[in-house]
Amino acid sequence: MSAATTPVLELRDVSKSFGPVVALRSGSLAVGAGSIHALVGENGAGKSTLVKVVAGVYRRDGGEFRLGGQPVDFASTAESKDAGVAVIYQEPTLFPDLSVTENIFMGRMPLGSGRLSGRRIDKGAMHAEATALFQRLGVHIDPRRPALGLSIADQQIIEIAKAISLDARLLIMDEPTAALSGNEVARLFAVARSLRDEGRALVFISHRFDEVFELCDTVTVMRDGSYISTDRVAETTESQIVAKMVGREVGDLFPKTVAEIGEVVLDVQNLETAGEFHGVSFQVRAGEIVGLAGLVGAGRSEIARAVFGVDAYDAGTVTLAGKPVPAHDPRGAIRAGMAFVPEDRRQQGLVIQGSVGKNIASVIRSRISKSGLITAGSEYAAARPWADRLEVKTNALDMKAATMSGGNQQKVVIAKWLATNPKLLIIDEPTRGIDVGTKAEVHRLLSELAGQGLAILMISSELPEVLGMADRVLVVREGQITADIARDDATPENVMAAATRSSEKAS
Amino acid sequence: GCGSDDSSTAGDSGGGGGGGDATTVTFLPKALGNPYFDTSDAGGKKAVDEFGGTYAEVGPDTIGPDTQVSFIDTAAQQGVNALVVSGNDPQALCDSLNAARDAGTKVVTFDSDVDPTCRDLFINQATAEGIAKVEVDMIAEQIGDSGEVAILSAAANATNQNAWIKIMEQELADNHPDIKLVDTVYGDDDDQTSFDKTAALLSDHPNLKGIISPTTVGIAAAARYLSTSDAKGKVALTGLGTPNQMRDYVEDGTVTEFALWNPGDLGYLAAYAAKALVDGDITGAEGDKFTAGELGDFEVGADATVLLGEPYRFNKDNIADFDF
Amino acid sequence: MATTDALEPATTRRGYPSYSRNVVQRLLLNREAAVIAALVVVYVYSLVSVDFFDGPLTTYNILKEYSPILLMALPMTLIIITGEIDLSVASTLGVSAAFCGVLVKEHGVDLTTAMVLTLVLGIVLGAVNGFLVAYVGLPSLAVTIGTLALYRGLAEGLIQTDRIAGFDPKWQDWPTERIGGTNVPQIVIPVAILAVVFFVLLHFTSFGRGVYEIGLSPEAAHFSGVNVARTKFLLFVMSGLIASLAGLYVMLRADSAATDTGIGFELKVIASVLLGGVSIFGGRGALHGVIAGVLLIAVLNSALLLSNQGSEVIQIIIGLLLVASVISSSFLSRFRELLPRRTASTNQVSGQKSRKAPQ
Amino acid sequence: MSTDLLVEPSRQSAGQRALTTFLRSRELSIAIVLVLIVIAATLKRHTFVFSHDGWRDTLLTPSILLLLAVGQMVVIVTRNVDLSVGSVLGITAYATGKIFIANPDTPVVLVFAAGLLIGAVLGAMNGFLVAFFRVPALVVTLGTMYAFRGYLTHQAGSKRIVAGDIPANFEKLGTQQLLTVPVLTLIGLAVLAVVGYYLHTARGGRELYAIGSDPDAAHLYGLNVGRRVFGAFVLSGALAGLAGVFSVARYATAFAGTGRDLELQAVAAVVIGGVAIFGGSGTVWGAAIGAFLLVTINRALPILGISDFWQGAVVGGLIIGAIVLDRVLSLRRAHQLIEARDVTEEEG
Ligand SMILES: Nc1ncnc2c1ncn2[C@@H]1O[C@H](COP(=O)(O)OP(=O)(O)OP(=O)(O)O)[C@@H](O)[C@H]1O
Ligand SMILES: Nc1ncnc2c1ncn2[C@@H]1O[C@H](COP(=O)(O)OP(=O)(O)OP(=O)(O)O)[C@@H](O)[C@H]1O
Ligand SMILES: [Mg+2]
Ligand SMILES: [Mg+2]
Repeated sequence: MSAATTPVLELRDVSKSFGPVVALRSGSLAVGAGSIHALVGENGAGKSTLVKVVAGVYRRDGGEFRLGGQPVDFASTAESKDAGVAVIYQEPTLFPDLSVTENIFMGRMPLGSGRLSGRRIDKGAMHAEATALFQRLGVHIDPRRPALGLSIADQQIIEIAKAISLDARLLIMDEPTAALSGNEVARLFAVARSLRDEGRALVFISHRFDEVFELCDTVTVMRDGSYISTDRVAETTESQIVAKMVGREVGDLFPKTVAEIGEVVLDVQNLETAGEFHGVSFQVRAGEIVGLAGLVGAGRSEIARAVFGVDAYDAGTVTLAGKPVPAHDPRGAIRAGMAFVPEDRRQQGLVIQGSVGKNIASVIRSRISKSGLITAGSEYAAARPWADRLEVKTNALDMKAATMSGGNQQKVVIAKWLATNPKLLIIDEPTRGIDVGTKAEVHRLLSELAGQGLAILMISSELPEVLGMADRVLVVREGQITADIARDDATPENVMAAATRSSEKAS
Repeated sequence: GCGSDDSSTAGDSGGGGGGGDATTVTFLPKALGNPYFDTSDAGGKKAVDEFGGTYAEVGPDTIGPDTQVSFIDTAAQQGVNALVVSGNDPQALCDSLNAARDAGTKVVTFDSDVDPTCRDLFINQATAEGIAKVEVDMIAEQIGDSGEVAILSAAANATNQNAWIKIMEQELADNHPDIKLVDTVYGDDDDQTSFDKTAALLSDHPNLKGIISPTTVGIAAAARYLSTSDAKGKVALTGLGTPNQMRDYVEDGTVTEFALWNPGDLGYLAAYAAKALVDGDITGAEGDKFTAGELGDFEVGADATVLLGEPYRFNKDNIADFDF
Repeated sequence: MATTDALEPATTRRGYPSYSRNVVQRLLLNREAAVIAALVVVYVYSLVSVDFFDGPLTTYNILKEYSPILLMALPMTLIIITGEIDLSVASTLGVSAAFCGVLVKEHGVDLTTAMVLTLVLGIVLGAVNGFLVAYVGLPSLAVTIGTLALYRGLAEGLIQTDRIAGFDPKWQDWPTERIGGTNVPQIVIPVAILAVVFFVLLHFTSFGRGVYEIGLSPEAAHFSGVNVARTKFLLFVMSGLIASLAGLYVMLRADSAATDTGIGFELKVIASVLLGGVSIFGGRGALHGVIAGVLLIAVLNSALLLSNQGSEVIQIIIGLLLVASVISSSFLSRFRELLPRRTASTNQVSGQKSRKAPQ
Repeated sequence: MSTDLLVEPSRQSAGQRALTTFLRSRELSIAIVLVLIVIAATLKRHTFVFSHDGWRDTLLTPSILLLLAVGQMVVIVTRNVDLSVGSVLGITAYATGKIFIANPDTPVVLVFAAGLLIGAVLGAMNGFLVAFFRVPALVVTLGTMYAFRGYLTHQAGSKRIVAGDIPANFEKLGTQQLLTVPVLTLIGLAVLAVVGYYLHTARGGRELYAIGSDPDAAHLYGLNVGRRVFGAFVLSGALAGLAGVFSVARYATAFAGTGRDLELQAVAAVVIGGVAIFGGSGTVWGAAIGAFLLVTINRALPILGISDFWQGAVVGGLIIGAIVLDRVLSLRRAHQLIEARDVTEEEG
């Protein structure tokens, strides 16, 4: 196509920082009409930030941003919409109280024609169009039900429907398939191809290379917030891309020192929570790293949360080092010797507006308080060695955690839990959204801890991480453990197969 | 609070200046925004100006047992010569009033008395018996001395109200056997509450013949409701009211007759009594005599009380002559 | 390296400083300091230029009148720091006075016993709020608007037309008698003790740390083992208890209990807490700031009354101070703000989950 | 699997759907309570409804709180709150009186317009502070509640608007009836209908719900949150202003204390009406019924033999009951919705 001469979207050396956190150093991207462009990079590489700059969610700090050749600068997402940019954000953002249809058309609901109904929303037309969209995506969702209570997958589909319905010239999809099952993915791809053939420009972000190679024609790699390379998919290989993403050979990224496996530390039997997971039984032994793999939304975090007791569960037992752990009682779990580094650092792992020192000391207060009294001094004193141990980068312990980079925040969370001297460490997405350097440190630390006989339950959506770190891989699908694979037998293929519905659909 | 009038003079030592030679008299009504007290305090100001004292009016914007306390305390701090109070609560103010008296301030109560042990003098607008009797007489005349009547009072814990009501009950029982007091409701001296309570009274007691409201806010609100209701003319309304608030309703026939003393005179007398106390002409002992400007001579009666006179009846024929 | 025991903290290699700012900055550059400064300025100004403010009665009256507000502000501070609110304190105060009065005057209970029973009532009323908010998970704003009406209604039902007065002088005089020759009423003794207790509780105990964490991020607090529900429950119980204590004081001070005792106090209390630098979104504030906030309002009130200003001027000033305080802090936080969206709303996102006051 | 007709356009007809949603609606539950109370009171004393005054008061007395509740609901649905409405009402009520004193034959229409305007301006102050400075509405409107009230007291002092100041034609308006329905009530219901229709069918209306449902998502959607919130406060103020004019027409008096404590009643009415205090859900119909219930229960209790000393307690209990009911219903609903999701997935 001639349009290919001037790219629809063109970014050069775009940067964006949040305080000290440099999310995007120099992001560059050029997408032509009639093409599907893959954007890949590790967690925290800056992909979503780049997307949000294009969408007008964030104002870029520097760099050039052209749309259809024209320099643009969006102050709000409304402006980007008007300019013909549609975005599927990584995290679904829906209005729980509003109907599915209203969620799709919010801000641009079709108005009735005619004098009287001129300012009136044409609900009929709206529902009809929503229905048509779901037809096209091949899913059952009642357009009239509220978004409240939808699964992550359904939420993701609604985001997709919303973006498609804009019929924009540029469609950006940030990990749209993360929570989708095989046939849902297939339909999404079908729609994407038809859009490409209509001459739209598409950007596709995913951590799954098979999808990238199946769908896209061009691939841009990012690392640590910077542009690395752009190649035609046909002319590159998975290993080349991975090498560029990681910036070194894959081998030395996961320094797993094999520790000798000891006694059973965690014993979970028939754990069940209606609607989340059921019949979950597994054990973790001293010195063992057990990986929980699966799709986003599979329920791994829910399982972890139930085991640690932040969520209640309906049935089952949790035993730690032979002693039963009280249900729905994090304090009890901590006393029993559990530590839990949750998935969402900003909301769950840290009091993000609290100081680094107080965060580190937050779980061991009872220990450091003298005759019931506690002072900032004693907290900082207790926190200091652990900050040292993990080499947290901060210029003082009273700095807000919010001012730190993702990686350092993760270190603070880990420090806070190591300070409790636990028997079992549950760690959910240990390296999500942190830079490569820190990532390696975290991995080294984990295997080191295992080496000293700590039992570790690691949840990760990153196959390489699971395969690299785990002595044993448990695969979770729709709230059930569908496979238990030893380190040596684990391959991307059999783990992915156990994790996705597609396999059983095929059979 | 002060009306916008004297807030202009605020900043200079206003009602303060206890040190100066001019007698400083501060009026403290139950609450601001009540035209009855507007008039009485105006009377007080008139008197204070006559004898060349310094007048101030302060007061809370809501009625409550201790909403007046901070104003009494302040007056004590300012060391005003005399404080003229209409008490919201006979007990709640005592500590503050006594503190003020210890600080050398003479305390005169008017309209609504406090515990005699914590004031120097009470200016009684009319004897409780006199007030109760005139109200009962009026309602009896208006309803032909038989039928159901109800009382619309102020706050449920307003001392003078409750005292009058007690005597009215007695008076009805003794001299008006055919009149039945069926209900007493409390409008808290708030227009809307009184208004809605009146509505409730009428719907609760279908054959109600008359309403007595011994409070100026209450009677005005009740009149307002009656004037727009079917009961207009059928249900008699009387009590204590000010001519300006009631004029419309007397003229349109909602109300035939109501009573009140002249609140202006009451404030006027209170101011002169305060002056007399400050100058040491009287101590509050029974039999003490003093002259209250144009009102003439008065004598202190039992338990340090001075009586203004008998309540005055207002009706179509004379209401035009009054403006307060 | 790998041999060092990871479960043992390393011996300090790079000693982290505890504080990024020096002592002076830390002590002076915050809301609390600003409020205290304002208090001092207003006080000094009044001393020199308001007639009679330097008189002996000023201190006495201020303390006598504002003790109840000060009392109720103590637990209210903690409650607002957790992101909740208690609008029912004044009604609790009212019903406590009524309850005690009725016990003494109509059931002949002796005053001491009656007061103990009243404090128990306060605990119960607080527990009702606490249960509905902490365990049923209802928004405290709505719940305590309900109990605001309910408790006041109970007071009216209890007392009706009675006017309860004439309590045993030995109790009745105690709170307002002066300590020695000073101008300080004795009620200040319990108030001061409680102030210290709450100050320690909030600033020097694990419980207090939990209070702040709940305000900043209920989820994170829950994830690190803070018992969010129990903490909130206890706070509302304290609020009820203290409010009924304040009720007893008001009753004794006035030597009377009436249906409208303490009406409207709740907003005064909340206003002074917010003036004291506590964020309505929770997570921020300190008790000394709040105490200064209460005293600031008290001193302003006294000074304005002494210069014969009406209560309306005080209202206007309180109102403007409130608005100014939030606007200033919103400016500050907008400059300091690191996140693209203001924390305020990110706190709010989870709607029902985060039971914060509407922004 | 087949591509065609994956989404059944819903098994029910529009009519059925409307009916079921109506029958399930939270509003119906309190509407029933309201009706029961009226019936009970009427059985005890037929004049409660079946008399000229009774019928008129049943409709007329709630009209003022109705206006406040409607405005308050629009603010609350955006996850804000307006505590200044009582003071705004007081100011416009007193201003109305002043206007008549200045010129007794001011056309009534003008007076209503003035009330609306003054209210809108005061509301705009709140809206500006909340929307522009992004400061918590609870604090701002608490502040303006004091400030406005203080300003009024300063203006009015102890002066009072009395019946004599109000021209007869305007006084009559307070009780005038059209086919037995009081005019003020008709105006109130008209406002209710317009606002309800807007919230339900206009883009702006749905955006107000969206903002209350998730402010951050609203920003991500590019909705103009500030403008909408500002608008909500202006409306709330304007309606409070209108209510001020109403109150003079009905009570023929106004002073510094007029409208005190109404703000909490308005919020209470909205909460009783099933509007979530954190926005996003609820209807203005519910708020209106809540207002009627709150007022009517006060009129009915004495007739039902409950001494009016206990009315406050009953009202308080009512509010608590309403919130608890909401929690129960919403939990049930959330459960049903998750079920519904699973069902559709089985079909897949
Ligand atoms: N609002 C924010 N405030 C502070 N730091 C942020 C914010 N958003 C992102 N970051 C940081 O910026 C970096 C890049 O984040 P981003 O989400 O763009 O990575 P990503 O490539 O999308 O990762 P993923 O593949 O996990 O989605 C991360 O270190 C993240 O912690
Ligand atoms: N119905 C839902 N509505 C909103 N958020 C949800 C819902 N279900 C799950 N989530 C959130 O989405 C994320 C992924 O879901 P979940 O944790 O259940 O699966 P997972 O296997 O742990 O996936 P991951 O760990 O990769 O997030 C989690 O943060 C979870 O809290
Ligand atoms: Mg991303
Ligand atoms: Mg997870």
